[in-house]
Amino acid sequence: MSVITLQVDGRDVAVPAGSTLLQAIRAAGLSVPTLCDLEGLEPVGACRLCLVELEGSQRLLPACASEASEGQVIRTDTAQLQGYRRMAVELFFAEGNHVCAFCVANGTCELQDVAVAVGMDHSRFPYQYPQRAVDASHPRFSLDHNRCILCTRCVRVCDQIEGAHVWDVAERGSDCRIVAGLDQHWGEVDACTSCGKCVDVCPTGALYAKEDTTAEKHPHPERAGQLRRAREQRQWTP
Amino acid sequence: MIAATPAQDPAQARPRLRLATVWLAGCSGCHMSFLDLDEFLFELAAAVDIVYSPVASDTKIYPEQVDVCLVEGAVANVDNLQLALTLRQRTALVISFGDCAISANVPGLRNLCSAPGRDSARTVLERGYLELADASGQLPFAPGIVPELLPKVLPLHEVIPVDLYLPGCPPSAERIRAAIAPLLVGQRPRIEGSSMLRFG
Amino acid sequence: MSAATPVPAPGAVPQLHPQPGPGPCDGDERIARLIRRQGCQGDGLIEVLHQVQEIHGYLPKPALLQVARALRLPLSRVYGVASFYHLFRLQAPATHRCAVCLGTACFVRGGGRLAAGLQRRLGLALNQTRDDGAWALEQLSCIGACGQAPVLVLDGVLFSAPLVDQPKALDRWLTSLGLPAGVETR
Amino acid sequence: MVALPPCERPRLRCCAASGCRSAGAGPLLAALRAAAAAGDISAGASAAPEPLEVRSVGCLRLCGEGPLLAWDGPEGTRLFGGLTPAAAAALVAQVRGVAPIPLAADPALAGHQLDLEQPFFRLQRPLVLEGCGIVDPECIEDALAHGSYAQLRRVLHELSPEQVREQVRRSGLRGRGGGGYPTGLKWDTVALQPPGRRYVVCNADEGDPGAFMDRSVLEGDPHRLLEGMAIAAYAVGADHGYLYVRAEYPLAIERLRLALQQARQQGLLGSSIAGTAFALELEVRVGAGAYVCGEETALLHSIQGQRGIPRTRPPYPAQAGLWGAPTLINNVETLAAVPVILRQGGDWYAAIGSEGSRGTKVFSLSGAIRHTGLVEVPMGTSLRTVVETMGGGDPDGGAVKAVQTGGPSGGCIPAALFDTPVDFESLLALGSMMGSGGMVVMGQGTAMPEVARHFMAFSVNESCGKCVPCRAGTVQLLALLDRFVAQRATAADLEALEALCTMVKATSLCGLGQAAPNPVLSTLRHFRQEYIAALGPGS
Repeated sequence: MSVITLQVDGRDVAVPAGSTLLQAIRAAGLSVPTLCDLEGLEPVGACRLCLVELEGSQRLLPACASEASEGQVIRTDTAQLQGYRRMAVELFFAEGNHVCAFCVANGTCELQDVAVAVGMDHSRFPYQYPQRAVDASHPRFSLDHNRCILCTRCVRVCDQIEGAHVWDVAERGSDCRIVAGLDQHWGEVDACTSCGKCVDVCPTGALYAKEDTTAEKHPHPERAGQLRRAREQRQWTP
Repeated sequence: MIAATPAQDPAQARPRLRLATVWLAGCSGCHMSFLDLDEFLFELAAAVDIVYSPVASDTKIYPEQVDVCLVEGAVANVDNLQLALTLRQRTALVISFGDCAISANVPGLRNLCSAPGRDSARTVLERGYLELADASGQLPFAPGIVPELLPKVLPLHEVIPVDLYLPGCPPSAERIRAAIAPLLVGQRPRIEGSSMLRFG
Repeated sequence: MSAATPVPAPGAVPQLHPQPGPGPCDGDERIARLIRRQGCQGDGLIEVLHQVQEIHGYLPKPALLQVARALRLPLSRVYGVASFYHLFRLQAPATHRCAVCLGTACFVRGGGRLAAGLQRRLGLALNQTRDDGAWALEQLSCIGACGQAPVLVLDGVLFSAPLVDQPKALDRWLTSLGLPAGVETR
Repeated sequence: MVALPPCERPRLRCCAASGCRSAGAGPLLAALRAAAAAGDISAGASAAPEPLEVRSVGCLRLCGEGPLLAWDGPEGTRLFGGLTPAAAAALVAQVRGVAPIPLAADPALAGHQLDLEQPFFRLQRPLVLEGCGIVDPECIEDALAHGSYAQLRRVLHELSPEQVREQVRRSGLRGRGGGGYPTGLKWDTVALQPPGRRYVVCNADEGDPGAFMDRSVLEGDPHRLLEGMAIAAYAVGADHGYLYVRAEYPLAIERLRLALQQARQQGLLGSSIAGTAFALELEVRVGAGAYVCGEETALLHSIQGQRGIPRTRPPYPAQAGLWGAPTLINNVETLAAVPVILRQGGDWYAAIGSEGSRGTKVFSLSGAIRHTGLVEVPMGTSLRTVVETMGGGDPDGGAVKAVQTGGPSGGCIPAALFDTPVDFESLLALGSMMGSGGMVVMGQGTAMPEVARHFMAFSVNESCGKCVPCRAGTVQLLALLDRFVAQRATAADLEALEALCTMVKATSLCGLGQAAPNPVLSTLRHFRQEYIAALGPGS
C-alpha cells in the first residue's frame, strides 16, 4: 500500500493513497464540521461544511469528496472558512423548521452540534417557515420533513447498504424533499424492510423511532460504516 | 424583591450596574431559570441595581440609562415591539436571552399557520376565535387593552440591534451565571462551546 | 414540529389500470410498447417519461408505476426524476394554458408588466392552475423568441405582446386572444 | 451568410427558424411557394420562365424584423423583413420581372426592404454561421453541395486523430459554452485516457435567457454540427455520442433527428463511415426543462436518465463521464467551428480574434436594442461595435445603459465601459463573463436591483437543491433583493447581501451556484448608487 504525505494546518500527516482529505484531516488529529458525510456511504459533498483551502488554488475543496494527494498543503480553519461555515449553518436553520426545544433529537442532533462548532449564536437570515409535512404512516418510525436538512444519508444508506432504495429526493431547489416510493406514505411502500438504518444515520430529528419523544433519540450513525466493513472487508465490530 | 446589600458589594470602585430583564413573547422559562441562580442572586443583588424586571422589580416604565438588559421572548405583538424599541434606546448592552428571543422558537410556530392571502396573526385568530368557537365566535378587538398581534412573530434582532446572544430553552442557570459574571467586572462574556452556546 | 402541517392527502397506493379509455389495458399497452421500443433501459427514463406525457398529457402515478416496473427502477427514483424536471407534469394539465416568458429580453421589454396583467386577469399566481382546471398561468424562462419580446404562449401558439405600457389597451388585446376577463382575484 | 454574390437564376430564401416562424414565416413561405407555382403555370403558355426556387433556410440574423426573406438575383441579394403572405404575389412578380410597378414604388414591398450594407450585416464574420441562412437545413444533399462532411471525409482518409487534435490545438479554440476551456486540451485529455470506450457529447442545452445562438445552428445548419461532432469523435476515439438538446427547442430537435437519419443513410454516420473503419452512433437526448443540465456533470446524469444534479469534480468527465467512461463534452458552437478549422487550418483560425481568445463568437442581441438578432464577429471586437454600431443602440434613440452578458451567470457592463473588447478575460475582469453569447441590452429605464432580482429569481427556480449555499442561499439573496426593489432595505441588508454573495460564490458545488451571485455582484460594482438609493428611510 503506497502512502502519501501532506500538510494539514501545519501538521505533516501520512495517509494511504486513495484517502480523502477528510481522512487526512482526521489522521492529523484535527476535525472539520460535516453533515452529509458519513463513513460507509459514498460522499456527495452537499453540505459544504467541510470545505478546506488548498494552497495554490483559488477553489475550496470539499474534504469528504476530494482525494488527498502528495505534497498538498491544506488549511481547515481560516477566518474565511469559519465565516462561510457559520453562514452555511445559518442557512440550514433558516430553510427548515428547526425548534430544538421539543425536538426528539435535542442533545444528540448533529445540526445542533455543528451550530456550536461554528459558533452560530443566531441566524442573520430570516427563518423561512416552509410548509412541510410529517409522515407517521410507518408502524415503527416517523419522518418529520420540518427537520430534514437534505443530507441524503437516508437515501444513500437505503440504496447503498440496505439495497432497498425506498428513499429518493423529489422536486428541486428549495422545494426538494425526501420521498418514499412514488411520493407515497412511508408505511405504504412495499420496498421498505423496516430495517431502521435511515433512522440510525439521520443527523437530525427528521427520522426517528415512534417511541422516542423530546430529547430521546439515540442515533447510530456508526452503523453504516460497520455494515460496509462487514460486507466488504469481512470485519465485524462486536 | 432582591434587597441591595451594600456591605458585600464586590465592585465598590465601579458604579453599580443597572440591570433590566424583559419578558416578551415567551413562556417565562428563561426567567425561571434566572431565578434558579439561587445564592448567586444575592451576589448579583449586591453588585447591580435591578431597574426593571418581571421577577425582580415593580417598575412599570422601562427606565433610562440601563447598562444591561436580558430580553426573553420573541416579538409577537405591538406591545412587544414598542418595548423592544424603547429598551434599545435606553440600554447600552442588549442580550437576546434564550431561544425565543434568538429565533422566535415556539412562539414563532404561529408563522407556519398562514392561509393564502392572510398573515399568520389573522389565521390563528380566525382559527381560535371563529372556526373552533361555538356559534357566537368573534375576533377579539379591544384597542389599547389587548395588544394587536404582528403579522409575523420575529426574533429580537430582526427588530432592534442585539449585542449578545445567550441561547438555550431555557439557558441553564450556570450558563446565565457564566454570561452575567464577566459583565459585573466590565468584561464581555465569551458565548462559545457547548456549555454556553447550544440551542434547546 | 408535528403540530402545524397535516399530512397531505395520500396518493392512494397506485393501481395499474385506473385509466378510463376505450379498452381496459389501452393506456398500459401503449406504454409497454414504447418502453419495449426504447429497449427497456433504465437510462432511457427521461425519454420514456416524455412519451408517456405525450400519451396522457401528464404523468399519472399508475403510469409511473408501470414505467418503474418495466425499467426495473426504484419507485422513488422514478418519482424523483419526474418531479425534478420543469416540463414533466404530475397533475392533469389545465384546459387552457397561458405561459408568459420572463426571459431577460422579455423582462427588459416589459415582460414583468405583462405577467402582472395576466395574473390580475386570470386571478392566478405564476405557475398556478385554477381550481376548475380551466386555466393555468405558467412562467417560461426564455424560449428564444427574443426578437418578439415580450411574448406569451397561449395553448401552444406564440404571441408577441404589444402595448405592455398601456394597461387598458393590453387588456383589450388579451380579450381579443380569448382570455377570460374579470376573474375574481382570490 | 445573408448577402450572396450575384447569380443568374433568381432564388428566394425564407428563414424558417423559430424566431421567424413565430413572426409568421410559415404562412409567408406557403404563400411564396404558391405564388411561385402559380407563376410557373400561368407563364407556362407564353414565356416559360425558369421555375423559381423558394428555399427554406436557417437564421438570416436580423430576427427582430422577421419573417426575413432574401432574394438572390443578378443584382445580388435583397433582404426583406416583416412581409405578410399578402405581399407574396407582388414579390414573386418582382422577382420574375413581370411586376407592373418598380420595386421601390410597390406599396406592399417598399417599406420592407432592409439595408444589407448596414454595419449589422457588414461587420459580421460568419464562420460557424457560414452555411446558416444558405443551406436548406432539412436537405443533406444541399448541405453536401455546400461542403458539409468534406472535412470529415478528408480527415478520416488523410489525418490521424493526433493530427486532428494538433489542428484544434493550434486554432486556440476555447469552449463556447461559457467556460472558455481550451478545446484542444480537452480533446487531448479524453484521447489520452487508458484504452477503452469513450463518448462524445454535444451540449445543446442552451439555457441562458436571451441566448439563441446554438438554436440557430441546430435549426439552420445541423449537418455542420454533426460533421464537427464526428470529427471530434474520431479525434478522441469515441464511437458513441449524444446530442443533449433542451426540450424547449422542438424545431431544433426535429431537424437534428432528420439530419441524423439523413447522415446515416448517406453513410456519414454508423459503421465504416466514408469507407473507413471509423464508426460512430449518435443519438439525440431531449432535456425536460432544467437549466442546471447545462452544467456538464448534471448533463451527464440527465443523459443517463437521472435527476440533473451536478457532482463534485474531479474526476472530470474527460476522465470519468458517461457510465464511468472518458467523455468529451463540447457545446454546439464549439463543435460547429471544427469543420472550418480543419478546412482552413488551425493557424488560419488562430489569426482571427484576439490574443487568448481566437476565432469568432456568435452573439444574440436582444432587449432594448434597435436590431435584435444574431451576429458573428471576431473575438476582441468592442462591445460598442457590437451593441451600438451593429445593434444600433436604443430603439427610441436614448442612451443605452448597460449590456448584460453571460445570462444568470454573468453580469451587467455599463455603457461607459463599452470600449472593452469582447473576449474571455476582459469580460471576466469586469465581473461578467462571456457565457454562451447572449447579450441583453438595457435602456435607461431599467433599474439594476430589479435586474439582479430577475436573475436571482431565475437561479432560485433553477437551483437543483443539492448543496445548501445555492439551494438556501439564493432564496435568502432573493429576499434581500426584494427589500432593495421595494426601497426598504437597510445598511445591514447591503452588508448581508455582499457577504452572502461572496459565500454562495465561493462555496456552491457547481458553476450554476458559484455564478448565481454574479448579476448582483456586477451591478453592485458598476451601479452601486442604485442600491444606496434603494435604502429605506432611517438607514
